[in-house]
Amino acid sequence: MELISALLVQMMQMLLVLAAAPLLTGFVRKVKARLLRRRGPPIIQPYRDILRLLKKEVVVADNASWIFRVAPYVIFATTWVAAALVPTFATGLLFSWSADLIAIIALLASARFFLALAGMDVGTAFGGIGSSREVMIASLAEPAMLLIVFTMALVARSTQLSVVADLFSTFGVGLRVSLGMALLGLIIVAIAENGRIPVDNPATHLELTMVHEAMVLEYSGRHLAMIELAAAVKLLLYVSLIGCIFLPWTLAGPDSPTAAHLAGFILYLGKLAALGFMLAVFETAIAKMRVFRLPDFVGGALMLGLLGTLLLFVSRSL
Amino acid sequence: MTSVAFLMLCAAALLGAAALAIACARTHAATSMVYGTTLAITVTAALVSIAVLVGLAAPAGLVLPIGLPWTGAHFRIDALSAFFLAVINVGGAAASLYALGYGEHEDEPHRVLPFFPAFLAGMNLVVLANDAFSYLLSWEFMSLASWALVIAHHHDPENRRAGFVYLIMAGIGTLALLLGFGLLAGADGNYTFEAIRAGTRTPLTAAIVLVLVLIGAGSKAGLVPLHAWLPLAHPAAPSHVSALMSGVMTKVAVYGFVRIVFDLAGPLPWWSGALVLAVGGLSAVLGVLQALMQDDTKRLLAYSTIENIGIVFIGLGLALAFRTNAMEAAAALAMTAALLHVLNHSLFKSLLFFGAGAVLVATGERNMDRLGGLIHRMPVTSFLFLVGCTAISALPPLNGFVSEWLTFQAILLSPDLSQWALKIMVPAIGGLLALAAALAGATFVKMFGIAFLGRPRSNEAATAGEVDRFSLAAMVLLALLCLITGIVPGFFIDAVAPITRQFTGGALPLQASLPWLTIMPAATSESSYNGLLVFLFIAISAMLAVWAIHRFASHAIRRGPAWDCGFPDPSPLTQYSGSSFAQPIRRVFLARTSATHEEVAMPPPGDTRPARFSLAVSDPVWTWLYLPFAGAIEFASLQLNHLQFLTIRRYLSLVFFSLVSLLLVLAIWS
Amino acid sequence: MIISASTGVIAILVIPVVAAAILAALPGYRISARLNVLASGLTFLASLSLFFGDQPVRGPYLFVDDLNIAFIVLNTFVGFTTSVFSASYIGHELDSGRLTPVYLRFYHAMYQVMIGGMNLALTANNIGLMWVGIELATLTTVLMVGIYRTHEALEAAWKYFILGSVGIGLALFGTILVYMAALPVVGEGIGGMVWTVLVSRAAQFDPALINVAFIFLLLGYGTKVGLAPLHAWLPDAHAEGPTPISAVLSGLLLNVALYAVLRFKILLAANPGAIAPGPLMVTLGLVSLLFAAFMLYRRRDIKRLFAYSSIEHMGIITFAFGMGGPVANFAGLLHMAMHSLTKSGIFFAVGHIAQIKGTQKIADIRGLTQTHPWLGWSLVIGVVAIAGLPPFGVFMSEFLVVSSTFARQPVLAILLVFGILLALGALFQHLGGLAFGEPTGSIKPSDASYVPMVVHFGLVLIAGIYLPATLVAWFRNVAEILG
Amino acid sequence: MAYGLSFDVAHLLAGSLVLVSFLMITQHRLYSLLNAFALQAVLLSASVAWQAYVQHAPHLYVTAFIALVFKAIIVPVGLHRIIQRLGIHREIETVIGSGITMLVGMGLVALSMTVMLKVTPEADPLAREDLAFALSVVLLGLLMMVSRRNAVSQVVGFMSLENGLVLAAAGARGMPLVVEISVAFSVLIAFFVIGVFLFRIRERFDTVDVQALDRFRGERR
Repeated sequence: MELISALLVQMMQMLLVLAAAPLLTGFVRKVKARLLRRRGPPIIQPYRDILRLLKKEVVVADNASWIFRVAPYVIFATTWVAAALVPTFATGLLFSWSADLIAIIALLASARFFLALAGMDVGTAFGGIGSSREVMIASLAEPAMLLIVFTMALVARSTQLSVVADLFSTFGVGLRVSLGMALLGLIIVAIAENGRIPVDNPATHLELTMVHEAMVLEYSGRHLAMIELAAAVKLLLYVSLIGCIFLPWTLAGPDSPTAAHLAGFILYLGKLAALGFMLAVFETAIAKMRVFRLPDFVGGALMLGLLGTLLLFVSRSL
Repeated sequence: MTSVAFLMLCAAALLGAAALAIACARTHAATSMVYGTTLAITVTAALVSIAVLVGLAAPAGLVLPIGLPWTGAHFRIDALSAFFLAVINVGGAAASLYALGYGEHEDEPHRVLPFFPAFLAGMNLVVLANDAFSYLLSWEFMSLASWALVIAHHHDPENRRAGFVYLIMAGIGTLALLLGFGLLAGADGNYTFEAIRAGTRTPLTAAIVLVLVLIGAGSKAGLVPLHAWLPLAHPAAPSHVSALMSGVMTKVAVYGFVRIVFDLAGPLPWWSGALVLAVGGLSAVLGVLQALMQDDTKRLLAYSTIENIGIVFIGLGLALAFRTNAMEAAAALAMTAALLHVLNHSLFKSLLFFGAGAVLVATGERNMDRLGGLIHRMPVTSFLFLVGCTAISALPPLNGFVSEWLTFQAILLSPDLSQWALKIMVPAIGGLLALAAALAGATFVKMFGIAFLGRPRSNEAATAGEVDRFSLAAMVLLALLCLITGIVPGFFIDAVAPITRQFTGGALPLQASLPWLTIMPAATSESSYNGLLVFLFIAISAMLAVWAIHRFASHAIRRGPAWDCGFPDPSPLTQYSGSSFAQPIRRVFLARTSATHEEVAMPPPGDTRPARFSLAVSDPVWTWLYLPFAGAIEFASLQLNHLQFLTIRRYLSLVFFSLVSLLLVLAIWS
Repeated sequence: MIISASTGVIAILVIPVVAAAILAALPGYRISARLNVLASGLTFLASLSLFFGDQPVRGPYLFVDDLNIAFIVLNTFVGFTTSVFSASYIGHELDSGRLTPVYLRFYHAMYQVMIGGMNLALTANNIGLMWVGIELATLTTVLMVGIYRTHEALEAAWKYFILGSVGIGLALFGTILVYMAALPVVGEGIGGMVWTVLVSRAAQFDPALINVAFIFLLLGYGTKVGLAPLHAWLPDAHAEGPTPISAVLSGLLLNVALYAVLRFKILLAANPGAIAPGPLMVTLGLVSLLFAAFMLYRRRDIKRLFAYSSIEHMGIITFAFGMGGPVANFAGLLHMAMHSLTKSGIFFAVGHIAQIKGTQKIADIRGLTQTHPWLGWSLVIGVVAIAGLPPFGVFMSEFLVVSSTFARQPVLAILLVFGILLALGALFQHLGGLAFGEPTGSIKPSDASYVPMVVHFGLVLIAGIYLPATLVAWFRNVAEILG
Repeated sequence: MAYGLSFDVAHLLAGSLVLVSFLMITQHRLYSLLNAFALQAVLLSASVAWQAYVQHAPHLYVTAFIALVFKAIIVPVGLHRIIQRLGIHREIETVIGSGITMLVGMGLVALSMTVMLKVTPEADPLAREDLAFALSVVLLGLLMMVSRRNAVSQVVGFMSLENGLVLAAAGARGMPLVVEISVAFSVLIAFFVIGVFLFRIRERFDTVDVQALDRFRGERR
């Protein structure tokens, strides 16, 4: 019985992220449009896109290999699993201990690995551009992310997200400079990883500036749907990651009543909305960067992560 | 018969195989015969050593009346040597299996066959040796055999140069170790390890020994800045030997480091750990950066070896730091991470070198920019190579991730260290490690993407064919091992527990007892990772997605020309090349260093010549360390050389002056 | 034992003399070459009889103790193998017309005289006699170095002769000084020159006098050892003479001269008031090692190359004996034996190579392992062995020298290691071209016998892995004698 | 003083040998050099003969005789011949100025004195003085060899070096093998002279070109 309910919660979680992801994307788009005084597409537009794509047949380049066709599913699966391991509305999920924060980062890294490979598979110039830029950004974003993880893990003495969230939800941690830096860094990383402005513009196909779009240029039909969905899930993942680490108080504990779960669920949606709104505002307020200015931007996250880790010792010794 | 005696027999048998190879190197059946023999021997040796490791066979010692007189040759097998013997012999077995096919393509087999078994024997003996003399003898014998293999293709002057540099560095290493042992053994020459262990020495002495060993073992393992020979020598050898050198011989060096520093040297000052950490971190990042810049497949792999050795030494440095602070559990964790990475790297690096060798056989090319599209021509090799790339890029659920995860977990225990320098340093090293991991990912995206994906850039690549069964079998074996180590790491962690118990006083909690084969670094920490579940999750959800889509949505497929924003260019040269792929990272990380030199020859307007872009990537260590030194020696020899061309009268005056000066000394002294 | 030690001593002195006389008279090189081999072989057997000989010989002129047995056995053995090599070598020289039968007759006679001279120097209990023996050997080698009568050969011989005779003079003066020092203690007459007597009474000698004496002896005999800066004759003498003589020079004469130095070192060590001989020898040794190591890089003549490597190794050996102590002395002896075997073996190979290629220029010899696997790989093995890499004997001795020194004198050990490393680099730099790469020059197969070469390298290999216990015990006695 | 006279005479002779060595160093012309050397040989034989008389060692007379005949007569005459053959009789061939040579010579003598006089006086004084002189003669001979370019004068230098040796040997009372040694050295010197004959084309050591050899070996760079 216990196991069943736990399993149920886990399943709900997985389906939830899957369901909520396009919604978040749509929501952000909508808000951006509004801020630009456009009406913009309806919030559920992403669902429509994905469904339409699923219905279409796929056109695969002549010399595309099996990598090209397998990659979308791998990307989707890894991203999904990663997202499923981030506590959204409840901690201590059934399988949460099977992978910690480092593993989640690594899962996203493998998604990126295959995406980059897929970009190079057809052997077009644009695929190469996209992949090489993607790995460049990643080579800065990943270490930054790990250093941020250190900052939090050194406080929580664990890299297990549920544990971190539980600890942070009790005010025992208190306010720390380094955690602030971690938050800032995490936001930057999230922007970079999800290819949002100023790092990349998901809404453009202007060849020389695009990164993510350049890699998926050859994709169509259900493959493209998978990738779009994965992208949406990834955005959701980061948002809920920020949510569960820095606004953990609404999370339901492992053995809390169903009501708590329900409350957590509602509040979770609230969190998504708030953070999505902030993201939209940020994106409209800022301009796209040149590719080779990016290192300064993402490198900033790296610095913040390192600084946060080091300041941790200072603040501890106080 | 004791385990050690049996393993000595295996080594002797390998030497016998070498003699056999000399005898019949030029006959037709030689190749299959020799490699078959080595395969059989290494497999048995691997089984025995694994048996010792898991405790089925007892550790034992053996003294032979050879070697250094009045000391004799001591050999011993304990958990540590058993572990490394397993690594060596598994790698050796894989290499032999691979060479059963690969070796057939050898032009001058008589330059490879005799030395291959000798090389294996040398590595086995190093790990078995239990006194300084036998250790150094086997060590240098190993270097010598591998040197002969490096210059097996001696017609290429590059290979001869590589062999020369390699031998010099090997000599430096051996002599550094020799000095270290001299310090350990003391004036009255107690060269047996037991005697050295029994001897007492100050932490400073031990630290000097550590530095000497860092030079000695580090030069063999390829630690920065002693790595310069490695990217020259490893690719020069035949591929199965490259795999052994990169995957296994560097591990023998690691063994030497662990044996001397953790076992023999005695108590060390706390900063020794910091030293090792610094060297390790440096090697990890510089190694992978250089790797990313390479366009030669095998050289890229060699540089990535430097990176992985750096990771191993980060683990060892952590273990040292924790041990000097009497944190047994943490030290055990760090050491476990290092040892596990030793195993993993030996697996996937061999796999990758085999792949590179297969490509070499199929296309005769080592330069990526003349490859491409091989995934169509050699599907199996490409798949296995992809497995290797995923593993070495530390991506779950494969094995590379496990050891790096453990290393990170060890780093997270650093706040309990008592020295501030270490407290501050270790997370920074962690950052370097993360950077190295990310760059490794980039490196192998580049390697696989350029060499195997895309469109063929040369005729050879376009007409390549799949390689023989033996090569594939060897690669399949290693790929499977990579997967197994990745999804059930618990067993391997438990296997190395006796080693950590012996050298750090602690050990990880018994992993096999944890539910669902999870691994947990320390009883206290609540972090955990479960490779099996992650693997299953990914598999299931991918299946689910595929099933759902093919069930409910369309599964129609149409082949068409590449879209490429509407401007597809037929020429495969418009694809990204290796150097262009690396260009963004080059600009980010190396733009201000002297390591890279780009130049663009842009023709004037109206000129129809194409613009030419040329790029030179140099290893800074060469320009800043090696060349000046060589120059100094050159200069000195040039100056002294004038003494060869004096007249007899001048020589007489030399005699005269030495006589007078000696008499003067006498007049002044006594 | 059939023949006792004393008869053995007589034998190793008489056989060469008789053989020399016969060979001088004998026409036809085939027979004389065989006889040469035979005589050397007999001498070797006789020296073995010394090894097994029961009662030690202690005459006023001749005597035998463990120290010189070590040298005698080694010398006569290398002399024997070299004679075998030279038998297969000179035939070719005769065919190529570089030597005429007359000169060959002279050559063989001189060869025996030289062996006899060395044996005399080694068995002499009388320092005057020792001097005579060494000078005899030197002069004969001078003649043999000049035997080709080419411009260069004569130049080399002349150089060797001048420097050699100055060395002779200095050594003699030292000998006289020793006698003078002994005079007040031992009294007039022969007693003042008998080494055993001297060493027993050395404590009462006048320190100042034997100090001066040792300096003269060190320089005088050091010239023959080829220690820098007294080495000048050595490279040319090796390069210009017939290769068997190069082998003999490196393998034997240097050892004999070193033996003389050691004898007097013991004498000096026996006197408390005298200066310590160690530092002098260590300094000379290190200077020679480093100097030779640097010189190796710019050599373009293969025989000169290995001549300089002989200087280097003599430096190491002198260094080891200078350090003293049981381990270092043991290492020194071992190193000396290994160097003699290896270096003469290398010269055997080089001789055949030079004959096949018709040149001694390193630049003109390429890719030997491909055209002449036996010669090429033997050369590789020889260089590997001489560079001090395992599993060959030189490695063991260098292991002992370095490790024992580092515990006592770290700085010296580091200098030593540096020198060894330099030499290794230089040797392999040249080897890379010699043995590998695209072959150049004549590729005609060589009909020479590789037996001596193989035997030498085989022995060195065995010694590197396993030293018989008796040999070890015996070497340790000698190390004790050397103090 | 039991042997006061003998001591003084020996002393005188030995000292004059040193003086003649100085004389030789400063000679510029070969002929005068040869004459000086002949004088030294005569003095040597005299002192050896005196030692023979003092030590009652008849065999030393042989040495003295050899010195007289061989060194004082045969060799100088032979060298005269060579010089005439080569037509180098009026060449000045010192490497360094005679003044400096003198100074160096002084220094050498001083050195040998200081080294030898450390010997405890208990030792036989005659031997001590003799050795001091012999050592200085040896060193001066060596100095001559290194300070002259001409083969002939180098031979002469070597011979005066060897004179010093014989002086020392004769001074050592009851030393065996003295005669043999002097004979052996005479043979050496004969070699020398013959060598100079052989090399008459390149009569100078400085131009006795070892460079030729190096050029031949291609090691000249």
